[in-house]
Amino acid sequence: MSSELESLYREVILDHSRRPHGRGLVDGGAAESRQVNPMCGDELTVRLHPDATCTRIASVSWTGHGCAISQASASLLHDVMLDLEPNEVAARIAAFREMIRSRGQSAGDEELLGDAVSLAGVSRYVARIKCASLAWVAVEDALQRFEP
Amino acid sequence: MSSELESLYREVILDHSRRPHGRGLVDGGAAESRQVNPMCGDELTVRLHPDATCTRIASVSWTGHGCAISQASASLLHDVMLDLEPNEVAARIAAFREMIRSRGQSAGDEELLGDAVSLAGVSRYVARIKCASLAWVAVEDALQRFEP
Amino acid sequence: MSVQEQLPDVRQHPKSVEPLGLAEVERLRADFPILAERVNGHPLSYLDSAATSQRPLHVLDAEREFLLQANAAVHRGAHTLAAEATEQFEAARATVARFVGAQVNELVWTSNATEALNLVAYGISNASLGRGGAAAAPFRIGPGDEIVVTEMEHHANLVPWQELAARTGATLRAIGLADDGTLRMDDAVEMIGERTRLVCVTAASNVLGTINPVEEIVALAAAVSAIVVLDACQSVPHRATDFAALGVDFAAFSGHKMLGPTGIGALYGRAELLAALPPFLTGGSMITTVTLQEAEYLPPPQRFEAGTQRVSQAIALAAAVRYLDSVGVERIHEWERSLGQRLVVGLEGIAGVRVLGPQSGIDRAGLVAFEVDGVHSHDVGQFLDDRGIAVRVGHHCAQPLHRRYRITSSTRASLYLYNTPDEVDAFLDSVHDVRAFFGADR
Amino acid sequence: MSVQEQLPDVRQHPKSVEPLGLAEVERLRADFPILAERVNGHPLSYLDSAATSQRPLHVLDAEREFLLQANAAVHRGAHTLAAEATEQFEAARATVARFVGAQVNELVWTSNATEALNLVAYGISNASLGRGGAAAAPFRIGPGDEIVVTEMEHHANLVPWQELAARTGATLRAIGLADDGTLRMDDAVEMIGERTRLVCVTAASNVLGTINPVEEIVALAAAVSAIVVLDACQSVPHRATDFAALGVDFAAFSGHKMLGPTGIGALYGRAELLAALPPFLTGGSMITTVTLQEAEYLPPPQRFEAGTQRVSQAIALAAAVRYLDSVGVERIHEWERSLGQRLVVGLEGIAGVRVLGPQSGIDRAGLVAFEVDGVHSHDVGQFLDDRGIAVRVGHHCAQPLHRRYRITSSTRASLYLYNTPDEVDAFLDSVHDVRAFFGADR
Ligand SMILES: Cc1ncc(COP(=O)(O)O)c(C=O)c1O
Ligand SMILES: Cc1ncc(COP(=O)(O)O)c(C=O)c1O
Ligand code: FES
Ligand code: FES
Repeated sequence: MSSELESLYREVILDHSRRPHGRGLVDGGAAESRQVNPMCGDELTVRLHPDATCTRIASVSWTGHGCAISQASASLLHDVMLDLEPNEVAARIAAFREMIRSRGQSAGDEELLGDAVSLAGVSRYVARIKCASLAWVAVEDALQRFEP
Repeated sequence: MSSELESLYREVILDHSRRPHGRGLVDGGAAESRQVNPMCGDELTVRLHPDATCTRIASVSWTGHGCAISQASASLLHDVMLDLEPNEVAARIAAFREMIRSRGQSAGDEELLGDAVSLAGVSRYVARIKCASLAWVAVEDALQRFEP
Repeated sequence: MSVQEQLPDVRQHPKSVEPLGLAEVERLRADFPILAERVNGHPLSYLDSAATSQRPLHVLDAEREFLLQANAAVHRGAHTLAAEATEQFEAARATVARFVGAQVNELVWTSNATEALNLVAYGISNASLGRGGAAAAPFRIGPGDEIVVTEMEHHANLVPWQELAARTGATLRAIGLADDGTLRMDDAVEMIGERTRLVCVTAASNVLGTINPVEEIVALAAAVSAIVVLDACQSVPHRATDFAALGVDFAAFSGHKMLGPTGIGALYGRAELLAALPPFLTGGSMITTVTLQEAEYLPPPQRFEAGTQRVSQAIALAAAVRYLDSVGVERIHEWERSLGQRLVVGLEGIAGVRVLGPQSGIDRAGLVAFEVDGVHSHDVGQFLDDRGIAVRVGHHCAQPLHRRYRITSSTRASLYLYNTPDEVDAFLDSVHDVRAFFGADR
Repeated sequence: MSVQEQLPDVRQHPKSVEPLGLAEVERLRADFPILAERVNGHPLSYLDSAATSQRPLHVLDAEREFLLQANAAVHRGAHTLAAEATEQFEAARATVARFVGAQVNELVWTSNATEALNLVAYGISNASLGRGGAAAAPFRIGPGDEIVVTEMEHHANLVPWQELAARTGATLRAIGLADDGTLRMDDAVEMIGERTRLVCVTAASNVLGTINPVEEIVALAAAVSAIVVLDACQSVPHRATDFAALGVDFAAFSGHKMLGPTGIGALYGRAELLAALPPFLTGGSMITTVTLQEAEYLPPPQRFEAGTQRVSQAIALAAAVRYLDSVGVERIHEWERSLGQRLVVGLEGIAGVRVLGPQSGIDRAGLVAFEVDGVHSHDVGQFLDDRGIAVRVGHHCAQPLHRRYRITSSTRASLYLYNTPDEVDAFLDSVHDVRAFFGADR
C-alpha cells in the first residue's frame, strides 16, 4: 500500500468508519439537517441535541450511508461536538473547512478539531472533500435552525 | 483576373446575368414554383406556359433576385426550355443536374443544354451549385403540377 | 462522399480478418499515448471507457489538421476556406451516418447523447403545444398518453421523459428488472399497449452490461404504433450498428465514448419522423426565411442544428469512426467480449464481491459493475486508483437501477479495444485485496 | 483558482502597455499558422472573424496536452485522471467567468451562443408550464406579456423569442432602426413598458457594426422590472466586458469567435436568476436524486449542464482567454477600431459602394457590411475570394435587418487582432475592381 493511501485512510479513520460514534438518530433534538452528496447520492442526516438549559449543544447524533471517509468524518465530528455553545460549534466548522480546503497545506487545528485532524489528508483528494464535509455542512445547516 | 474566375463567370454568363431572357412572369401558365436558396435567402419563381394543345411546354417565364449565376442560369434555362414535351424538360433537368454535380468532371451535354453548358464551371464551386440549380429545381417542381 | 474517399487512410495497420489479438492490441495502444502515463507510481490501467474513451493520435491529428488548414464557418461562407470546411463537415456526417446505418439526412449533430434525447423530448413537447402544424400532429401527447421507459435507464434516457410527462400531462411508466439484470419482458408485454406513445430504452445497460432485446421491443411498440427511442451510447462504440435494420425511430449516441471528442453526439431519426418533428433549438443556419414575427425552417438535418456547429469535432469524430472501421468494430466487440468474460469470471471468484447483471457465460457488454461487501464503492475506487487502476464509482447516473438492487452505488470496470488481459488480471488482484485493507473481511 | 495560477503562461510575448502596433501584430500572426496559407495563388486575407475566428497554436496545444495527459469524465470519477480533469475544467470556468465579470456559479457552458439563448427561452417556457415551483414563478409569461427585441438582431436572438412567444401566447415586439444603423431609442422608450417581461438585445450588430447603448436599455428595463438578455457574441471577443457592472440579467457568447473552439459557448446569468430558473436539458450530472418518477436538481451552473460536458473545449477556451488577456483585450479593441475606420473610410470612397450602419468617424465594431451597386454580394465575395480575400456574404443571419434597409444581402469584412492595414488596403483595392469585372459600371 502506498504511503499516500495510508495518509488518506489513517488507522483512526478506518477505526471510526468501522465502529462509528454517535450513529443512529437519538429521539428529540432541536434541529436537523439532511445533506446529499450529489456525486455519489449518499445521504447523511444530523440532529443537534440541546442541553437542559437549551442554550448549548449537548451532542450530535447522525445517520446515513456513505464511504469510509464520510462515516469516519461524522463519527469524528460527533466526538468533537460535545457540550458546546453554538458559536463554538461554528468555530469548529470553520476550522474544519479551512483544513479540508487547504489542498494538503494545513494539518488542522488540533485544539478545535481533536482527532478530526486525521482527516487533513483528504484535502489533497478533491473528489473526496465532499465526503469529509458532508456531516459538517449538515451541522452548519442545522445550526441555523437551532433556537436556544 | 484568374482563369478560374473566368471559367466561372464566362462572358456568356455575365451577358445573360446583365440582360436576362424570359425574366418577368408572363400571365397565364399552367404551373408555378417558388424556390428559396437557404444560404442567401434569394428567391426565384418560375412559371410553365403550355402550348395551344396543352401537352407541351411552350416556354418558361421567371422572376426573382439573386447572384449573377442564378440569374444567368434562369435566363439560359429559358432559352433551353422552348417548345418541349414534359419528358424532354425532365431530360434537360437531369442533364443539368449531372453536369452541375460533377465537380468539374462533366462539360455538360450541349445537345440537351445548349448554351447552359457554360455553367459547367460552377460545378467546381460547391457553394454556388445551389445558385445555378435554383431555376432548374423550380421547373422540376412545377413540372409535377403541369397537367397536360 | 467522394471527398470522403480522397481522405488519407487514418491508420497504418492493415485491417485483418483474424480475431483481434494481443499483439495487435499492443500496437494499437501506441496510438493512445495517454495509456503510457503513470498514475501514483503505477502504469495507468484505464478501465473507465464506458464513461469516456481515450482518443488515438489520428483523431487529434485530423482535428488539428483541419484547424490549421481549413477552419471556417460552414454552410454560410462563399470563400474557399468556408467551402472546404463545409465539405469536410458534411463528409464527416456521411461517414458517421454510414457507420450506424443512417442516411445523411437522418443524422443530426448534437452536443452529446443527452442533448439528442432532449431534442426528441422537446420536439414532442413543442408539437404538443401546437408547433410544427399538421405535419407534427402525430407527435402530440397529453393526459392519458403513456411514455414507457425501463428501470435500467441512464438518467439521460429517464429525466427528459419525466420532464416531458410533467410538461404535457402524459404518464411515465417503467418496465421492471429481473434479479439477473435483464428486462422483465412480461412487464414490457403488459405495459406497451393502446396508450403507449413512446418507448425509450437503452441498447445496453451502462451498469448491468445487459444487452436488451431491442427487436422484441420494436415489435411490441410497432404493434401499437408507438415511437421507439433507443439510447445507443453503449452499443454504437462497441458493436456493428444498423439503426434502419433495427427498426428504431430515434437513437442517440455520443462521440466521446467512441474515440471521438467531447462536445459532439448525434441523433438518428427516421427520415419521415425527423421531417415532421418541429424544431428544438432555433437561431441561425436552420431557417429559410425569417421575418420579425416568424420563421420558416429548413428540412432535417439542418432544421435541428441551430447556430455555429461543432465543425472540428465532427471531423474528429469521423476520424474516430474511420479508426474503428479500420480495426473492425466486430473484431473489437469480440475482444471486449472475451475480456469481459474474464472480468466477470474473476470477480465471481472473489469472496465478498457481488457482480450486478448477467453472470458469467451470458452475453453482456464489456463492462462489469459490482459491490464489495462492507466497502463503499468510492473507497474501492480510491484503493484501485492508488495502484493506477481507473474505474468508475457511484451510481453511474442510474439511481433507480441501484435502488432496484437495494444499493446506492457500485464500482464499474469497463473495457475498450485498448485493454489487455494483464490489465484485467491486475485489476482482479487488486479487488482481491480491497476488503482486507478496509478491514471488511474481519 | 489556485490551479489556474499554476498553469504555464500561454504566450511568450510580454504584455505591453503601448498600443498594439504592426510589429507586434506580425509576431502574433505567427501564432496562427493558417494565416500563412495561400488561397487561389494569393496569400490568405482572413476578413471573416465575426463569423468564426482562427485559433492560435496555444489553444490547440492546451487542448491536446489535456487530452494526452488528463482526459477523463469530469464531476463523476474518483480516479486521478478524473479528479485532474475536473479541476482543469472548473479552473477553465473560473478563467472565462473572470474575463466577463461573472462569478463561477454564474457561467454555464453551452454549445454556442445560440444554445445559451435557447436555454433562457426554454427555462422561461418551462416555468410558464409550471416547472420549477414557486421559485420559478417570476419567470412565468403568457398572453398579454410582451417580449421586446430589436430589428437588428441575429436570428439567434430573434427566433428563440418568436418560438417562446408562440409557445406561451406572449407578444413579440421589435425596436426599429434609424437610417444610420442605430436603434431608435424613441421606439425603445415607448415600447418598454408595463407589459414588457423580457428585453433581448445585441451588444453590437454583426452587420451594421453598431454599438448599442446597453446601459440605457438596462435602465428602461429595470424601471419596469423586465429581464434583459444580452447577445454578447460580437462584444466579448473584442472589448473588455463586465456583465455584472453592465447590469444585464443574462448574456450569451460563443467560444469560436474569440480564438476558442467550436462546440462551446456560455450563458451568463445573474446568480439569483439562474438559481430560480428551471432546468432546460436534463440527464446525468445535473441531478441530486432521481427516482423513477421525478428528479431533484443541482444548483447552477451544474443544473444547466446535462450529460458529459465539452471538457477539452472548455480548457481550450480558457487558453484562448489567457491569450487574449496576455495581448490585452482593450489594446485589441483599439487596433480593430483604427483598422475598422480605415475600412469604412476606404469603402465610402469607392463609387457604387454603400456602407450599412454608422458612417466613418462614428464608433463601431471592427466590421463593415456594404452593398455594391449592381453586383450581388455573393458575386462580390467570389471575386474577392479569387484574390485570397475571405469575407462573408449573404444575410449574415439577420434577414429582418436587411429587409429594413431594402436589401436581401450584403458583403461583410470583419477584423480581429491578427489583421493588418495591408490586408485592409488590398481588400479595398479589390472592391474597387468589382463593378468593372461584372460590368456594373457601364
Ligand atoms: C450577433 C450574433 N449573435 C449570435 C450569433 C450566433 O452565434 P453562434 O452561431 O456561435 O451560436 C452570432 C454569430 O454567428 C452573432 O454574430
Ligand atoms: C447508457 C448511457 N446513456 C446515456 C449516457 C449519456 O451520455 P452523454 O453524457 O455523453 O450525453 C451514457 C454515458 O454517460 C450512457 O452510458
Ligand atoms: S462517496 Fe458518498 S459520501 Fe463519500
Ligand atoms: S447567392 Fe443567392 S442565388 Fe446565388
